[in-house]
Amino acid sequence: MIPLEAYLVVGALLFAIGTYGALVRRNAVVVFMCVELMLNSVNLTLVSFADYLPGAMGAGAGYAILIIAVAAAEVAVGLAIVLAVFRARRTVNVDEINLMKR
Amino acid sequence: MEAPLITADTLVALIPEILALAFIAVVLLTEVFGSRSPNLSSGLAALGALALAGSATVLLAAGFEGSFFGDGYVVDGFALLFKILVGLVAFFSVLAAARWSARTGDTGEYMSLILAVALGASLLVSGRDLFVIFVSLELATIPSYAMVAFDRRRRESSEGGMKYLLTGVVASSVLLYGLVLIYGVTGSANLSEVAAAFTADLSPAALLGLVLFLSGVAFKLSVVPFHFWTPDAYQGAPTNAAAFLSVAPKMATFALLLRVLIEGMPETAQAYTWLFALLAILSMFAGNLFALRQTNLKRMLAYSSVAHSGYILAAFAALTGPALETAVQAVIVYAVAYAVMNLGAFFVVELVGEEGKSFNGLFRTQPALAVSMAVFMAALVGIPPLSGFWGKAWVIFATAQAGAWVVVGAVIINSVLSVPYYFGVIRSMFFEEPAGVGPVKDGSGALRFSIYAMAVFTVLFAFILGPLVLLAQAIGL
Amino acid sequence: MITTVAIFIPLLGALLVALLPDERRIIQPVALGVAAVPLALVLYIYVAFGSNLDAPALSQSYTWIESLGIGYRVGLDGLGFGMFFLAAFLTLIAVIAAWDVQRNLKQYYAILFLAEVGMLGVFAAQDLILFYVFFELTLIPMYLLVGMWGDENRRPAAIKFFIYTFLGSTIMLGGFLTLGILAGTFALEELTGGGGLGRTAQILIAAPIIFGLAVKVPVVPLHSWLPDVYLSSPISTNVVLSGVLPKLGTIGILKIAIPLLPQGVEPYLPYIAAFGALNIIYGAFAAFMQTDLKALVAYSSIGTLGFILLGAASFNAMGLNGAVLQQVTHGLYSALLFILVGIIAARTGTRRIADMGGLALSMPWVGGLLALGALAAMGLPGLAVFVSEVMSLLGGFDAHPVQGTVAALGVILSAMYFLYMLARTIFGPLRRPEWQGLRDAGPAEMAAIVPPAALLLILGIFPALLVNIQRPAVELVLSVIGGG
Amino acid sequence: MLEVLNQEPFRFLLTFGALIFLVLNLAAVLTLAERKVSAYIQLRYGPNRVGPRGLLQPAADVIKLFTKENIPLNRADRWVFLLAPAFMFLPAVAVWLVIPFSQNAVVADLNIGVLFFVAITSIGALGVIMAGYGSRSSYSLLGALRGAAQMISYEVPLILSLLGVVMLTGSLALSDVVNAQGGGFWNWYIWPQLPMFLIFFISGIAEVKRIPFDLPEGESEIVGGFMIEYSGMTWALIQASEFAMMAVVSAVTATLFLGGWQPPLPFLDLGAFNWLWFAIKTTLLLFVFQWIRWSIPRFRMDQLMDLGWKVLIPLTLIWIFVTALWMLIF
Amino acid sequence: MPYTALYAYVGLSMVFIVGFVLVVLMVARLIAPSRKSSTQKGQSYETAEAPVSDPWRPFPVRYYIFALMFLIFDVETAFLLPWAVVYGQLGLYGFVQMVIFIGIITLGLIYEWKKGALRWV
Repeated sequence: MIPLEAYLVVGALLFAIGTYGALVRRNAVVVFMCVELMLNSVNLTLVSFADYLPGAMGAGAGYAILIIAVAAAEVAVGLAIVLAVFRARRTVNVDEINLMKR
Repeated sequence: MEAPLITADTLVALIPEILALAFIAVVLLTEVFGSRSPNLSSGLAALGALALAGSATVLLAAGFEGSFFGDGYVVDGFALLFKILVGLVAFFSVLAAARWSARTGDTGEYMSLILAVALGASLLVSGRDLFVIFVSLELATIPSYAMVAFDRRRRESSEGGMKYLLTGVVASSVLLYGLVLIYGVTGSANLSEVAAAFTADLSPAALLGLVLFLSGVAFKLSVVPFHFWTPDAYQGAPTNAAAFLSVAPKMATFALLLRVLIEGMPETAQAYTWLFALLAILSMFAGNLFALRQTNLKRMLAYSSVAHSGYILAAFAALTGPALETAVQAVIVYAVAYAVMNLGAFFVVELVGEEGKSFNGLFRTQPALAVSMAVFMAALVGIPPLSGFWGKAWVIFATAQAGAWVVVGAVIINSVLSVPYYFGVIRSMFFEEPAGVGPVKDGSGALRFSIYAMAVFTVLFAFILGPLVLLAQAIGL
Repeated sequence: MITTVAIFIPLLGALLVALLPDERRIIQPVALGVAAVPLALVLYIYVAFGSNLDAPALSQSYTWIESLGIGYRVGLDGLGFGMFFLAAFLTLIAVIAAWDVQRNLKQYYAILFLAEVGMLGVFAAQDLILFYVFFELTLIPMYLLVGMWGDENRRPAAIKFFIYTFLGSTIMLGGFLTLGILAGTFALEELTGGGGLGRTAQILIAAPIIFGLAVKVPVVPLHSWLPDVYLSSPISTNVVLSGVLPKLGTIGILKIAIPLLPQGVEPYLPYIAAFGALNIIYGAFAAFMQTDLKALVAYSSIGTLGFILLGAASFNAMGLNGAVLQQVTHGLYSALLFILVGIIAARTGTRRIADMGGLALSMPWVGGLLALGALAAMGLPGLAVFVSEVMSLLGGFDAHPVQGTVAALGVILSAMYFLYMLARTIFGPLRRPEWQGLRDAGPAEMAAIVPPAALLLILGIFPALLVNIQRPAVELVLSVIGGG
Repeated sequence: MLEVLNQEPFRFLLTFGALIFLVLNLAAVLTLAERKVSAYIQLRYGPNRVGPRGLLQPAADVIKLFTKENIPLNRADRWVFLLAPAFMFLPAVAVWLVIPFSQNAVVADLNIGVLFFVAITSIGALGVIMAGYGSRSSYSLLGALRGAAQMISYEVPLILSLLGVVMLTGSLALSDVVNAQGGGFWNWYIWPQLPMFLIFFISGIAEVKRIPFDLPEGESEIVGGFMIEYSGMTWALIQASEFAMMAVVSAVTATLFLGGWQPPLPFLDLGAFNWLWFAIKTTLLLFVFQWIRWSIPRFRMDQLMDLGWKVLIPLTLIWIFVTALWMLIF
Repeated sequence: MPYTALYAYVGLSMVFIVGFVLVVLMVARLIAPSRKSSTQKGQSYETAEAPVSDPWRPFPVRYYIFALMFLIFDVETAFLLPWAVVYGQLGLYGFVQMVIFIGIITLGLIYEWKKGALRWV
């Protein structure tokens, strides 16, 4: 049996990679993908907790579906906004989007 | 098979939310089926917001209480109070947005977004389960991205929306990771069981969870150092969206934070009051100092909202022992006070324009509007007897009771620090010569009604205060 | 109940005025009527309850937030009554003296009445929070009055005024809240004597309160907002600004700092007295240096306020009585002088002392009353200021001999510059021939300048009219502080 | 000797090899069948030169394709381009893992078989997008976009139409689904779920991009679409996976709605040879695939989308409701 | 077999399938003829015309719209699948839940339909 810590470490690593990507990458769509990575690493952590914790039968998996749904909603709204920006500016590079910098 | 989770009581408990949901559907469907009359849509949305607030009031008056869905969703006085507030804020925002959204041609959509945020906020204040909290927080947040980016005619809008979105989703993930860690450490998502595991002495995992959770919440509250999205998002957003978003979700998030800290981790909260004090002080100073150099009113109000989040957060530094009750009162009082004055200020900006110079000589062209704006500005500074003063006074009461003198000092210094930029607006309105003819009057009836209503609430806040504090005492936590 | 009515009548007046058409001949009578009501009520109170200000008809107490001991508590006492009267009186004078307000008269009156609410409220408040609320309520109206109707220098002056006084009052609020929270109530009555706080706590709390009030007075190193504002304001704003506003600070010292924190204030007394003496000396010297008539009056006003501090710091019956009375008399003479300076400046088109001379020839009434006011200001016996100054000085000398001596020196200095000023302005030959035909004060102007002058005379001859009414309150304070 | 084969890892390798063999043969046979059936529908002979009646034609094809050059592209994204066939091939094989061929004859009887089918099938869409994007050619990209839009659109009714069966069975394991349909053809789910069966089958056709839903390839307009740039063995693999996917959809349809290996009447139970029933049903469905292909013209893109979103999805939603109500009452 | 082993089995199979494809491609590379590539030969096919622009361009919005709608409905099915499995045991409670859930989704579908999002322009 794989110990719980293994899952947690993988989850934490994925989360760290996702966070790093989300903070460093300049392309909005890539940032989104990094966020998805973060959310899925959370899901991994959650599901492994749910599997290993006593008395949490199945509940964790249910939460995971909720999180997937939330992630989908975020992406749905997010892509629409990114698209709107692209149509206006022909770019999705976060650095170039600076109409309001003072 | 255990007993079904839905009983008649559950349905009663959910009446405000069910009504809000029903109105969202009705607003959307009337737009696509019926006549595309913007007035009808906004009227229905206003009715929906009122229904939310009204049903919550009825429940509160009837003394309805209980916890549902396996103790994951709780309806108590505290939650109901915030539901009422959120509903009312939504109501006035809908009125204020009516004129603008009619011009976009998508009134129904915009209105349903407002209602959706209100729905999320109203679910949020009832959450006692980590994941209920997360889902309702997202329900309050995701439509707000769309609200910010709603104005297709201004490029700033979609840009602000995108910045808000990109930072917002990262923050949500961080918050979620925190929640999951808390869940993992405790073994349960229920706050009352979380409390058992969260003592003053935290394991590293629990501490990490707490820090991540607080970071996410701090982002939603635009507290330093997670405030950087605020100015761009607010400046880009349609003004009424900025007004609504700077109030309703924040209120609910503060309520959530109170509930999580008091019910879920009382001992930990006491041990970490210094953290809240630090964040509060940083937010106040950062908000006020950055606001000083803004010429765009929306941007200024955005930084001001950072500062005000700091003031409210200052009350969290008093979540200990004897000051706890006052601290809860302070959060409630400040939230309401901030709601009325900030909504009012944003509404005036909506009507007059966001550039500082459009306010020049407003007192000459539209005295009533100028006086209202002056009232809001003075209230934001904290001049008695306007609403902002009472908010600050309560925060000081709480922090002084807790002995956090540094925080008291910071609140006082910041009140003075904020004078120049708020009074800059008053100066342009009263002392400068009018630049043009002043804002267009037609079609602004509902908006003006909201402005004057907010002005009246701000001025007469002292009379709201007594009942509010009594209520806060009665419901406790 | 009468007190409450008197306080809030101007609020209704403000609304009423704001709704009227903006024409001087409609607005001014209405405003006069509005301003007369509180004054009439005060006079009625004086006649009916003069001997017993504790009468239940005058006070009102309504608990508001029970857990924190905040309430709406108003009532008149001897310490505040004189100023309560003066606030109502000077507002009426200010309404009359608004002839140089050229535009937006109705807004001017509305804002003035708003300020009056705050001023009346401060002198009647019997609750710390309420005191603070009224204290700050004057702030925005005064800011607007200066900023909208002042001269070309008004904008920086107004914001300077606001920031200074707001800083002071906010710091004071910190002290108030701390006091109230530690004592568990904000009612002045229950807090008297320290509200059960120890000496150290009192000392710590007294510091921010005294500092905040000192900005409002203003005490000399904190005074730099004052000349700018005074010089920029229109006449009738000056009346209120110099006659009533500084007393918001002094009443705080007399009514709040001393009785509520007797042990806390005590260590600061020598310094308060010293700053009082500093005010007197500095005011005199600075006035001496001025070439602008209005500035001279402004600095003299700073100087005369020093006597209040000196008297208050004496902690004895003589000094406290003097200080309480000095508030009223200072208000009367400074209001009188500012109006006269305004009239002279309007007639001659200048405020430079060097350009004037012999004005009494063409304007006997104006010149004569200017002389009366100046003589009153320097403390000529027979005029009201003499009584209060001498009492403050004697009391102060008793408690703090060094500071008292320095202050006495100031009296001589003030006599010098006032006489110098009179000699250059109203006496002597006419400096410019075209001033031959200057009109003397008209009926409206007479209505504004004669009543304060008359009061100066009356109170100079019968100081007991006010001293009698304030004595019981002063004795109460003395019993709290344990002084003789 | 045989017992060794029954132990890991031999057992695994054996099954795996058998599976690959099955799939490749299916694909090969289906290419021939395609041409023969079309020929008979159009009253022609079809391939009849290689071997008796052209039966060896697939072998000849394989040899030909193996010896054809895989033309490298200048601008293509090489790895995406090469991995795309693998991603298309993957679902065509992997789904067979969970399909019960006969009683207890299932390679890996996952408890979420239905979900596995759905999840693995959607990988195919990924392969299509990778192929289109990796080729860096206008036609490819257009085809891939169409393919993606079509496959995701029809994925929704595909899954929704499964729900009725899942509700009736109360399990996601395919073996449970088959077992629940035992005892005669009147117990098959095709009867209570007839609309769902049709929707599932139609969506299945769309999923495998067959005529009338072959817009991603659209030979007459975009000349092969996403696979325009493929040649030689890479092209052969894509073709093979498409034919194998057709078989997969037929097999799953047979399993879910036609009772899988269950005999139509109780007395026709063949015991260990029940897989014959399964094979017959699958073959019949495969024939229907061919039949439709040569009978119906291609849809236009907007018609395709309308059919999916405005007809199939509402219908499935309604039928789920009906099924739920039915189960509640009876 | 325990279910973890089953999944391991399936996972391993999937790796092998991809591996198989790659092996086949490698074998084909060994067998198939390979001539020196020329620029002409490596050009992408554009009905015998020389390609003028890079095909990696932004594509029409309608694809995004359908992708977004798919996302929503796909997640909806993620909720419906577990519900469907246990529906038999839930009774009326499950029915009401489903009606609410599907009702809301249907409203969304109707809204999209009426709003024109389902039109392939």
